[in-house]
Formats: sequence, structure tokens, C-alpha cells
Amino acid sequence: MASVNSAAPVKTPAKLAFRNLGKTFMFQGAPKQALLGINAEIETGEFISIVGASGCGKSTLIRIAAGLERASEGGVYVEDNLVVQPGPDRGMVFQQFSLFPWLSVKENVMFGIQDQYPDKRLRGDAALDWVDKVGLAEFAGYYPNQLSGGMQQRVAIARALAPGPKVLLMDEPFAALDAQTRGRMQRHLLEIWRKLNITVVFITHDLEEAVLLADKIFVLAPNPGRLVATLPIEIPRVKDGLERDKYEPNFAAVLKDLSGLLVTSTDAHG
Amino acid sequence: MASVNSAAPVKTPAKLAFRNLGKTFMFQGAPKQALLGINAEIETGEFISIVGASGCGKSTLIRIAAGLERASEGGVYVEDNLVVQPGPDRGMVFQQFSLFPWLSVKENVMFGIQDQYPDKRLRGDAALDWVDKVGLAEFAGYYPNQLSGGMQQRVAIARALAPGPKVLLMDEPFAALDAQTRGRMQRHLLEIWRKLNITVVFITHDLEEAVLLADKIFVLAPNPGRLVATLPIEIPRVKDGLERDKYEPNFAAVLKDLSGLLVTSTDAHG
Amino acid sequence: KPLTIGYSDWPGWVAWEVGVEKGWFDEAGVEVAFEWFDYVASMDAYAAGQLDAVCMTNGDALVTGATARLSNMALINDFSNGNDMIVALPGITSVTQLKGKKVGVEIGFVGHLLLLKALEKAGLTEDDVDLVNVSTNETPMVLASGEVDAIVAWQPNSSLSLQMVPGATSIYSSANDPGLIYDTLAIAPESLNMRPVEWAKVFQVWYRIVEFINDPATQSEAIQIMAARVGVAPEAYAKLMQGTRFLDQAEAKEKFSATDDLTSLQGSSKIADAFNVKYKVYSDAQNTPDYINDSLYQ
Amino acid sequence: MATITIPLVQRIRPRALTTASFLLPLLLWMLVSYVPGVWQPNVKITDPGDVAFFRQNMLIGKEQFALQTQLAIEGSSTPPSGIPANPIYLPAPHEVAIALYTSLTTPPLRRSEVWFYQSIWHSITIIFWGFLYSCLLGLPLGILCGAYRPVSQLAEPFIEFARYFPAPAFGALAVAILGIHDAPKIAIIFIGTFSQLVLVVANTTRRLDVRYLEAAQTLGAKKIRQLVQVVLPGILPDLYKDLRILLGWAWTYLIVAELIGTSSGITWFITQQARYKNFDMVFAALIILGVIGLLSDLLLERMGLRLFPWQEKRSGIS
Amino acid sequence: MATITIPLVQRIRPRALTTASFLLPLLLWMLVSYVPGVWQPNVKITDPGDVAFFRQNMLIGKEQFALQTQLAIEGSSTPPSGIPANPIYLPAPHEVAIALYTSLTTPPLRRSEVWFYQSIWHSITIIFWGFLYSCLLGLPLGILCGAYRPVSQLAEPFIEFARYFPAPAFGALAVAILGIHDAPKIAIIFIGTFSQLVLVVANTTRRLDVRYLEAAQTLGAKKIRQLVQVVLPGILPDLYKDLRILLGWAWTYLIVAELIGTSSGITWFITQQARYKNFDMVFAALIILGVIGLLSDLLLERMGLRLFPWQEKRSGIS
Ligand SMILES: Nc1ncnc2c1ncn2[C@@H]1O[C@H](COP(=O)(O)OP(=O)(O)OP(=O)(O)O)[C@@H](O)[C@H]1O
Ligand SMILES: Nc1ncnc2c1ncn2[C@@H]1O[C@H](COP(=O)(O)OP(=O)(O)OP(=O)(O)O)[C@@H](O)[C@H]1O
Ligand SMILES: [Mg+2]
Ligand SMILES: [Mg+2]
Repeated sequence: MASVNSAAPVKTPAKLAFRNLGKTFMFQGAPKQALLGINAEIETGEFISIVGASGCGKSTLIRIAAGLERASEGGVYVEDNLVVQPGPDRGMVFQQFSLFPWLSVKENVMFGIQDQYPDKRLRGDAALDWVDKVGLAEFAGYYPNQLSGGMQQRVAIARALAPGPKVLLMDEPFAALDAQTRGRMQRHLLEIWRKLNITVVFITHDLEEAVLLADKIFVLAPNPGRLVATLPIEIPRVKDGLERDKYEPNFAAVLKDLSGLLVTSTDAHG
Repeated sequence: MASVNSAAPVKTPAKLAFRNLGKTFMFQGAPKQALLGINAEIETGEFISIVGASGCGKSTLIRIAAGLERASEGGVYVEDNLVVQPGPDRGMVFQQFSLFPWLSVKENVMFGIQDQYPDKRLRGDAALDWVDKVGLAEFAGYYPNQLSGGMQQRVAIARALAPGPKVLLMDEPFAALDAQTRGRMQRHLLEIWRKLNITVVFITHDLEEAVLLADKIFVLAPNPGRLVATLPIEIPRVKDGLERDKYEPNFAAVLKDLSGLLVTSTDAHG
Repeated sequence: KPLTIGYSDWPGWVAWEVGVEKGWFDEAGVEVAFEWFDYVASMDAYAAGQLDAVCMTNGDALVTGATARLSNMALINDFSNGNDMIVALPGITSVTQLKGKKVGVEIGFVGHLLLLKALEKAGLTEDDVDLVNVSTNETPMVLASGEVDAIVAWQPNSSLSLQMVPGATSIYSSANDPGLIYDTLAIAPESLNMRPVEWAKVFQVWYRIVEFINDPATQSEAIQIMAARVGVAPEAYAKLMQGTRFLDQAEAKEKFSATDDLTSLQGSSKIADAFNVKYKVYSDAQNTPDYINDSLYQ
Repeated sequence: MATITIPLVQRIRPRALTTASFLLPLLLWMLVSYVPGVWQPNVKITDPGDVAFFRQNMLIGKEQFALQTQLAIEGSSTPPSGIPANPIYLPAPHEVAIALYTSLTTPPLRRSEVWFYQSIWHSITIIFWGFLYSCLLGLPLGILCGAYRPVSQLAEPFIEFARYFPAPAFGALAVAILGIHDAPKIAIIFIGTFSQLVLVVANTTRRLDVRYLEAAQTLGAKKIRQLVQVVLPGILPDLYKDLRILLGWAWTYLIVAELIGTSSGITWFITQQARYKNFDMVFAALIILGVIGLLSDLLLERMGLRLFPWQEKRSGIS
Repeated sequence: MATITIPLVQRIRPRALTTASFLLPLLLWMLVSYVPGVWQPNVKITDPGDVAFFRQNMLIGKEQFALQTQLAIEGSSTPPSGIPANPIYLPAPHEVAIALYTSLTTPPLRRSEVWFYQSIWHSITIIFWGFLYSCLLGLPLGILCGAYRPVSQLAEPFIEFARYFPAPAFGALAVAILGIHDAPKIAIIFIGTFSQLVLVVANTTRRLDVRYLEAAQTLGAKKIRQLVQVVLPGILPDLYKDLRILLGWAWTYLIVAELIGTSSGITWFITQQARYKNFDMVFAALIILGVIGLLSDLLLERMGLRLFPWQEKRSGIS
């Protein structure tokens, strides 16, 4: 009886943890280390950005977290459970377009919310909502190959968000978007992140974007892919508590820091 | 005899001209206007950037210039010749990856320079040179599906540049690159542009990039895609006469102008 | 250039193999190439001008001649003496009982002709039975399925039908109508006319073979050779021989006389011709003497 | 998406090309049949002259005819005369046209016989059922093989093995089990197409881009939904093309199938007429088969265009 | 790239599954052959008793046997005795094994005969040449059809039409033109596979992603280079798979081809033995055909893995 109420603080497991994660590809018969000894913990509701040089292993890392690729050593844990396969708890926006070509924009978004909305009408409405949020309401009936690259990527984002995943893995989701659309999408993302209290892992090449959005930035270095720095961003989120203000005095400094980290990490090996 | 030496200045034809260009797609039986009445002239050796909202028709425009898509009205002219099919005079970097999966990195680059270098050894050397320039020397033997997204795009750039086209059409070539690699690639591009005196048409979503690189920026507005503004950039190219300095006082102002142009153009219709 | 002769799986023709195997053609000093065929394919090859002669029945010689390539039946190997049968399910013991029953037969071929003969003798016509069109190779299975009451077939299908359907009996056979079907060597007229000496030698060898087969002392060796040609056990093959009446030279010569009934090749062919015309195998009646050439027997 | 073609080709209308597609073989056929000296390796005797074994209307090889003519002249007897002719295996177009008409308009001779169009219809139903069963079993199995590696490892090796069995070898077994009428024929069509269908469908399934499956998995689609909502629609257009090819394949088994048990249908007609050497009839039947096949294929193609609106139009080399 | 499979499946080794693939049908066959009561619809007479038409070793239907036994008992005559047996269409595994051994080890009985393995080899050469000619003509034509729309419009409609012609119908024509030995057989294999090959290859060619062609065009590749350096390597892995399927198809024509002209090869053996109802021999030959086909296919598959190193490994549903 005594122990039941004992207030020993139970540490809730990290939402997402990389534990001694390594990945080796075979290249023409010889092994090639793509990731090596990655250790990191991501708490529930955190917004993480991953940055790093082209080819340093970001996509590989996020794909392992999604359960699409198998780790060679260690693994990725979601609330202490080893990830062995993909699941709807982890939504994913791919680096390359991956819409279903045989489904219209609306139907693509409907795909992931089949279980939430057994009723087709309601499901359609919910999907339309999301299509509208990414600004494509008038294209709801189009097929993917009738859309521009950026439009396709917006549909992919809507599709990943619609099921309300607890963890959202995004591989350069906004790279194909123009500045304005991108700003809008960033804000949407943050709103959703806040509202649903989801954990976001967000790969980007745009350092400004990383600083604008993330709670914490992971810096990866290439050859082999390692985690060289974890940079918590302390700048307050001024705009409705969502994105930061670029013109905030600290912003430029942090950006410079980050840039420096990247340069040294890359130059050491590349 | 008199007229032969008459010094009437012969106007050389524009390198690239869009004349009353329009494009209509059929969507579920109904026509959909993607581009409307585009008129513009691009001189030899000019560096043009195209910016515009997602889905406004940038890719369509550049694909028509490449000869991959047929105009519905008007047309694109290269030195007064109507473009009817693709040719090696116009190199292209695609928005989506388009490397030949059955060729290694080096062989992909070799593909376009077959006529210049009939000797296979020399051709290989020339290709390696380009692969090195995009920082992938050690990946020369890899197949595309063994490379990261950014690496693939760098190979595509090397491949497009290698044949030394007179016009280079680039559809968001650097979107998948990290800041550092991107900076390096931007500089490479400008060096080549200057050295070979080629004409570049460069689609980007990064306004800063556009201002950094271009002589002139075309602003497209959506629904239907129209050319709403042509913005010549007068800021001097300070770094070896190549890219501009971001911290130049004018830079921010121009960027703001451009941003404003985009917002008004989009809002008017979108 | 050797004489090329097509032969196929019928005891009367497989017998040629004895001459080939024993080297008698070499002994006789004639170069012949015997080519082994499926029966239908052998007639096709002859019709296509690829053979100098082919082994076929007198009825088929007419069919081949009427539409494709004339031949001279110049040698009679045998006549079917029971190898062509009407085999009926247990319980049916005579042709008369076939009235109103289903009979599996390959319409338009010799089996059909045999059936008509049998019906005629029993005072019936074709309209009294239900004909089920079945290719001859299929007849044993078709009878075994029990969906027809009788089938018409020749060897080996006739005896296989008897074997596979316990209690089935042959209710009528070519033994009842000896001479309805003659098995002959049909030679291209130009070849027979241009190379009579060589054909005469082939002719000599044939009667050496017939003697060899008919001689009880050597018969088993002959059967062994023949069985090997078709790829079955000699014991099994011996049974098939019984319904084949090999004709010696004198008997065969007699069949070249001009009678109007089944005792002569001529008469038998006329009946076959009438049948062929009636069943639209070809449209114009043939001049049967054109098909018969007794020069080798002179 | 891009449809760049060279100017010359644009001017030639597709319809003209398609017409030429049939016209050229027809012209060739007419050339060979009607123009003297193109082929015509035979001579049709119009007057046997004094050659003992020549008969009127007999077909004889050119060389033989020349030889006999020479011999007759040397022997001072009347030489034969004749006109060049093709072998009976290659009837002339007009003969085939007449045969086509006759075969369709001649009423059945015997009680147990049917009209020719009824035979054709009968053949169509055989194909239909055989192919239907093949699809009903083969499609799911093929898709499963393509989608699940273990299923493939379990089923494909044996099917690989079994597909080399010639279907006609099972004729006897089929009759023993299924009787003598249509069932064994349908079974032969089934046996002939089933294993090929499974392998073709499995290959097509394996060609599906893995990205779609990955996307579906991250969207929480369970196995069954991945199969039904991703694999199936993803391969559908290709599957449809495969089935059109395979349907043609099924037709080629008809000639074997229709000789099993009771003989029936159009291909039995072909065999029969070929045996009688009525090659004009054979060609007429071939043309009918071709027309049926082509029409059904065209129909399926038209339907395909409507069924898969998301398919991009493809372009060729330019 | 992703290879996620469920744990259970990982533990079952692929080799075990492949073995099971052959073992299961074998077990089924043994079950049907040896375990009483599973099928065995016949009775093999061991002692005919007093039944007039029973003979020793005769196969008779169960019901008939029961009826005769009953009649014999009622009539107070000796009832027959017998053991359950399968129809002769389905020989037992051991019988087939013996037949397999016998057929391969029996020396030729006649001077003009060959060993069985020589017949098999002869069949293989027929297939080889027929398929080779088919590829030599069909591959280029198919690729051109797939790559150039005008070529497709000109050639495909007629090929679509012609592929419904049953190959055996051309047997007589082939013999007339090509003689009676191997040439017409090779021609039938050719006719049977050519049009299918062209259509399959054209379809595969059309599946090539248009982006590669577009890229090549902007790199200045002329038509001929697009064809040779883009279309060809781009479709090669798929083409290779297609050809493996089609080779199997060619084998199914062998049984038809080998009956044209002189009879020869393994399928003549099959047809002849089937005619004499020696089904153990037939099954033995089928197994040989299957093994040859399977081995050649496995060989080609192995080679394929080496030929196309850039091919991504595909994963299934997980
Ligand atoms: N095949 C097609 N059918 C119908 N509409 C199409 C088709 N292809 C493109 N479109 C439309 O044309 C418009 C312009 O597309 P385009 O790809 O040129 O845009 P973009 O400016 O390149 O966009 P992004 O920056 O997102 O790449 C879009 O609205 C798109 O929906
Ligand atoms: N199948 C493979 N075989 C061999 N090497 C591979 C394979 N897949 C990926 N790699 C290697 O793994 C490394 C990391 O690739 P990854 O795609 O994770 O990079 P990235 O950080 O996402 O790069 P980018 O920013 O360009 O998308 C690269 O060096 C790549 O060459
Ligand atoms: Mg990546
Ligand atoms: Mg675009």
C-alpha cells in the first residue's frame, strides 16, 4: 500500500530514441558505413530539425525511424519499443514524390483516414478540409500527374497529416515550394504540431527554416553519418507562440552558430 | 558596292524568345489554361531566374523551351528559330530526378559528351572532371539508386553542364541541396556561365538565390500562368564578378521588392 | 537421290521397317529413305510434293488426289481384316441394337464409312443413330467415359477401347467387310513413270517382307522390329497384327482386277469415292482408274 | 506527356497507317497469288498432251513439267500445256473470300451438325470459360506471389516446372475426369494458360514501385489494404495489358482443346478442312479467328482507356 | 530497397519453401496413389472369379465391380476379387520413376533409332532455333513498335490479328515450303511465338519512363542513340524477364511442332505413348520436360542477377 502512492517520479520513456544506431550498405560487395553510433532522445511534443550535408545519411535515419529500412546496429525506439515496421503512429512525408497516381488529390488524402472515418462521405469531407489547408481545394479532383511538383508535395503533406500521427517524419517537405507557400505551410505545420501535441522530425537544408521551427537541431556529419551536435534553440516563439521571428536579434547569431557547426563538421571529413 | 559597307547595325536575334506563348491542358475533358500570352526576350549570355507560386506554370514554360512540351499558342524561339524538339543546344536539369539508373555516376555524365569525345578514355576523363566539380569524385562508380537525393541532383547538374550547351534550363536544381553544397554549386554554375558565356534560365523558389545569381528575374503569376513582371537586378556582382553579396545594402531592398511583387501577383488571383 | 517414302503407325505399313532394319533395300540396290510420320502429317507431306510416295488407305488416296496431288496406288500392303471395329458398351451385342444410341465416330473418315456399311447391313440408316463427332485418337477415352454407347476406330485405338472398357465388345469390324479399306503404297505418278526400275526393287523387297512376316519361324522377329518402331512391347503389338491381312503377291495382284465390289481395289475405291462425294469431302466424283496402277505386278 | 514527333509522321494519319497495316499483307498475298512469276512453283495442267500420267487440272512441279515437255518434244509426241499455279496450301484471296461466304451460308448437312456461326460461338464460350477460370485462380495467386515473397517461394518453383508440361498431354486425364463435352476442353485452355498467367502476373506485380507500398505502410495500411488498395490499383493498367496478351494466348490453345473428347468448334473445322486439303476454307476460318480476336482486343483496349483515366499518355522517341 | 518482413516468415528459410513447393504436389500425388480410399475409383482384378468378362489385371469401375460381386454371390458363383486402383491415366510415382529410368537407359532397338537423351537434345535444338529466329526478328520489331508510334500503328494491328491464327494450321504450308525435317518444326515454333513476342516486347518498351527519353533528348541523343542507349538498357531487365516467360511459351508449342513433318523428339514420344496409353512413360517425359525448362530458367535467372547490377532489390508487402 505504501509503495503505491510513493511519489518517486516515473520517467516517461522518450517518444523517440536512437540508440547506438548504425547502418551499413553493401556497395559492389564492400560494406559502406552510412550511419554510425547515433544516440539521441526526442521527447513527446518536441520539434526536431535535422540538418547536414548532402549524402550524410539524413534520409536513411528517418527511413529507419519510419520502419522502412532496417538498422544494421542498434535501433530506433518509440516509447521504448523497437521499431521493426512502419505504422500509422509515425506519419511520413517522403523526399521524392510518392502520391498514388491512381487516386485523385482528395482520394490520396482519404487513404490514410479510412479507419478514423468509416463513412465515406465524412471521410471525403475530412480529406477536403486538409486539401483546403494546403491550398489546393480547387484541385481536389486532379490526378497527381496533372499537378506541378510543389502541388504534389503539398498533397503529400496533407496526406501525412490527416491521420493525426503522434510522430511526423518529414524529409525535406518544403524544398519544392515557393517562399510564400512555404511560409504558409510552415505555419500550418506548427499549428498542427501545437494543437495535436505531436512529435516532429523535420529534415531540411534551409538552416533558417530549421531555426525558425525547431526546438532542437541535430547536426549530422558525413562519412560516416554521425550526430556531431545537438543545438537547442532558446529563441522565444513570438508569433502566436508558433514560429520565431527572423528579425529577432538572437536569430542571426544562432543561424551563424549552426552554419559554423555544419562547416566544421563537413570539412573535417569531406 | 556602296551598300555592302553600309554600317546599318544588324540587330542580332535574341538568344531565347517567348512569343505570345500559351499552353492549355485538357483536364477531364475541359481545357485548363496553364500559360497565357507570355512575351519575353532573353539575350545571349543572360542569366534569368523565374520565380512564382507553386503550380503557376514555371516547369511548363521551361519544358516548352526545352522542346519537351508543345505550346498551344505562340512558341519559343532560339535565335528566331521555333523550338519544335529538344536538342543539345539547350541543356536541362529536371525538377524530378532523371538520371539513367543503369549507368553509373560517371557514365551518366559521359552520356551527353559522346560526340565531343569519340575516344572513350578521354570521355571518361572529361566526365570525371565534372563529377569532381560537383564533389562526387569518390562516388563515380555508384549507381543512382545508391545515392542520396541531393547527390543525384548534383550528378544531374554535372550531366547537363558537361556537353557545354549554349542555353541551360534548370528547374529548381538546387532545391535538394544543403546550404553549403548549394553555395558551392551556385558558384560553380556562375563560373561556368561566365566562362562559356551561356544563357541560363533558372527556376527557383529561393528569392535570395534568384537575386544572388540572376541578371533579370521573371515573376510569374498563377491562374492562368502569366508573366507579371520582369525585374532587372542592378546590384554589382562583387565576388570575382560572379555572385552578389547578400550584405550589400541594396540586396535586402531588392529582395523585398521581389517578395512584394510575388505577393500581389498571387493574391490578385489565388 | 533416294526415293522418299512416308509411312506411319499402321501394322501394314510399319512392316516396311523390317526391310529397313534388315538392310534388304541395300541388298536390292535401291536407295530409299523411309520417313516416319503421323498419318495425317504424312499425307500433308506427300501433298506438298515432299515425298515420292506415301502409305495411305485407298479412301485417303482419293481425298489427297481430288484436292491436292494425284497418286497411283501401285502396291497393296494389306486390307483391314478386323482392325477397324465398332466397339460397343457391355450389353450391346449387335448393330441393330444401336438404333437410337450414340455412336462416337470421326465424321467423314474411314470409320464413318465402316459404320454406314454396318448400318446398311443391319437395315438401318445414319438417321437411326446419334453421331457424336470424335477424333479417332480420342475414341478409347470417349467410350470409357460412358457418354456414348459405341465408337468406331481402327488400331491401336480399337483394341485400346476394348481394353479400357471392361465388357465392351466389337460388334462389327472390317472382317465383316473385308476389302472396305485397302492399305496401299501410293506413288506419285511422275516418280513411278520416271523411275520404274527402282520402284520394282522396292516392290521386290516388300514381298520379301511379307514372306518374312507370314513365316511362323520369323514372325516373332518381325513383330519385334515393328513393335520397336512404334515404341510398344512386342506382346502388345502382336495383338494388333491379327486384324491386318497381309496379302502375298498373287493375292494382291488379284485385287487389281476390275470388279465393282469390295473384292477389288477398284470396287472399294468407287464406294469410298461415292462416300466422299456424299459427305462433301470433295465435290467432284473421281475417276478411280486414274488412281490405280498395276504396272509393278506385270 | 511529351508528344514530339517528326513532321513527316504527323502528316500521315494514324488511321492510314492502320489501314496500311492490313493492306500491305493483302497486297503481298495478291502479288504472290495473281502476278505471274512472283512465286507460282507449280503448273496446273490444262492439256495433258501425250504424257501418260498427266491429268487435266493436275498440279505438278515446274521442273517436272519442263522435263516432260522436253521429253515429249524429243519423242515427237504432243507436249502438255499448263498455266503457272500456286500450291493448294496458298489459295488466292478471291477463293478465300468465296469460301468465307460459303462457310457462313451453308446450312448444316446432318442433324447432329450446327451452323458455322454456331461453331464459332461455341469456340468463344470455351475460351471464355477456360480463361475465366484461369483468371479466377491465377490472378489472385499471381498477385500474391508478386506481393509476398514467401508465397512466391512456395508456389512459383513448382509452377515454373509445371508450365513446361504440354497441355495436350492432359487430354486423356481431362476426359476421364470431366467427360467428353465442353468441360475437358475448358480444362485444357485452363491448363495451358494458368501457369503462364500466374508467372506473368507475379512479374507485373513485382514491377510496382516500392515507394507506393512504403507510403501506404506509413499511412497505417494493413497487409490486406496494401494488397487491395495499393498493389491492385497500382498494377491494374499493366495487368489489363497482360490479360489482353494472355487472352490471345488462350486462343492458341483452342486448336488443341477442340480435338479433345468430342470434336467441335471452329478449330476442329480448321483441322478437318486441312485434312481434306480445302485450304480456302482453312484460310477463311483463320480470318474469322483473327477478326474475332482483333475485335475483342480492340474492345478491351477502348475499355482500358476509360478504366484508367490517371494513366499518362506516353510518347515515343523523337 | 526496404525489406521488411514479418518475423515468422524470416525464420522459414527460402530454401525450405522452395523444397516444399515440389514436395507438396509430390505428397498429394502419393496420397492419391497409395493411400486407399482417397481416390482410387477403380478396382484392379486379381482373380476374375466366375465373371465372364473379367480378366486378370483388368481395371474396372468400383460400382461395376461391386455389382458383379453381388450378382456372383446371388447366383452362387465365385465372386471376383481385386484391389483398389487408380485409372491408368494417373500412374503412381514409383511407376513413373521406373519408366523414367527405363526410358533413359534403354538402348535404341533399331538401327535408325536414337537414344532417348538424343531425342530430348533434338527437341532442345528445335526450340533453340525457333526461339532464336523469333527473337532475332521479334525483338527489334517489338522494340521499334514500342518506341515509335508510327511503326506501332503500321505493324501492330496486323500482328494483333495474326496472333490469333493457330500455329498448327500452317503446318502444311510450312512443310510445302521448308521440307519435312526440322525446318518446318522450327517454323511452327517461330510462328507460335513471334507475334506474341512482338506484342509483349512492345508493351514492355512502352512502359519505359518517359523521363529517361526526355533527358536523353535534351542531351542531344539522336533517335538511334535514344533507342540503343536509353530504350534498350532501360527495358533490358524487364525484357529479360519477358523472354524467360516467352521461352516457356515456345516449349508449349513443341508438342504441336514435332508432329509436323517427320515425327521426332520427346513430344513425339509423348504423343505415341499416350496413344498406347502408357501413361507412366508420358509422365516420365513430362517430368523431363519440366526439369529441362526449370533448369534453363534458373540458369537464366542467375545470369540476370549478374547482368543488371543496378536493379534495385524489391520488397513485398509488410
Ligand atoms: N497533364 C496535365 N493535365 C492537367 N493540368 C496539368 C497537367 N500538367 C500540368 N498541369 C497544370 O499546369 C499548371 C502548371 O504546372 P507546372 O508544373 O508548370 O507548375 P510549376 O510552376 O512548375 O509549379 P512548382 O513550383 O510546384 O513546380 C498546374 O496548375 C498543373 O495543375
Ligand atoms: N542502396 C545503397 N547502396 C549503397 N549506398 C547507399 C544506398 N542507399 C544510400 N546509400 C548511401 O548512404 C549515404 C546516405 O544517403 P542518404 O539518402 O541518407 O543521404 P541524405 O543525408 O538524405 O542526403 P540528401 O540531403 O542529399 O538527401 C549516401 O552516401 C548514399 O550513397
Ligand atoms: Mg535525403
Ligand atoms: Mg515545377
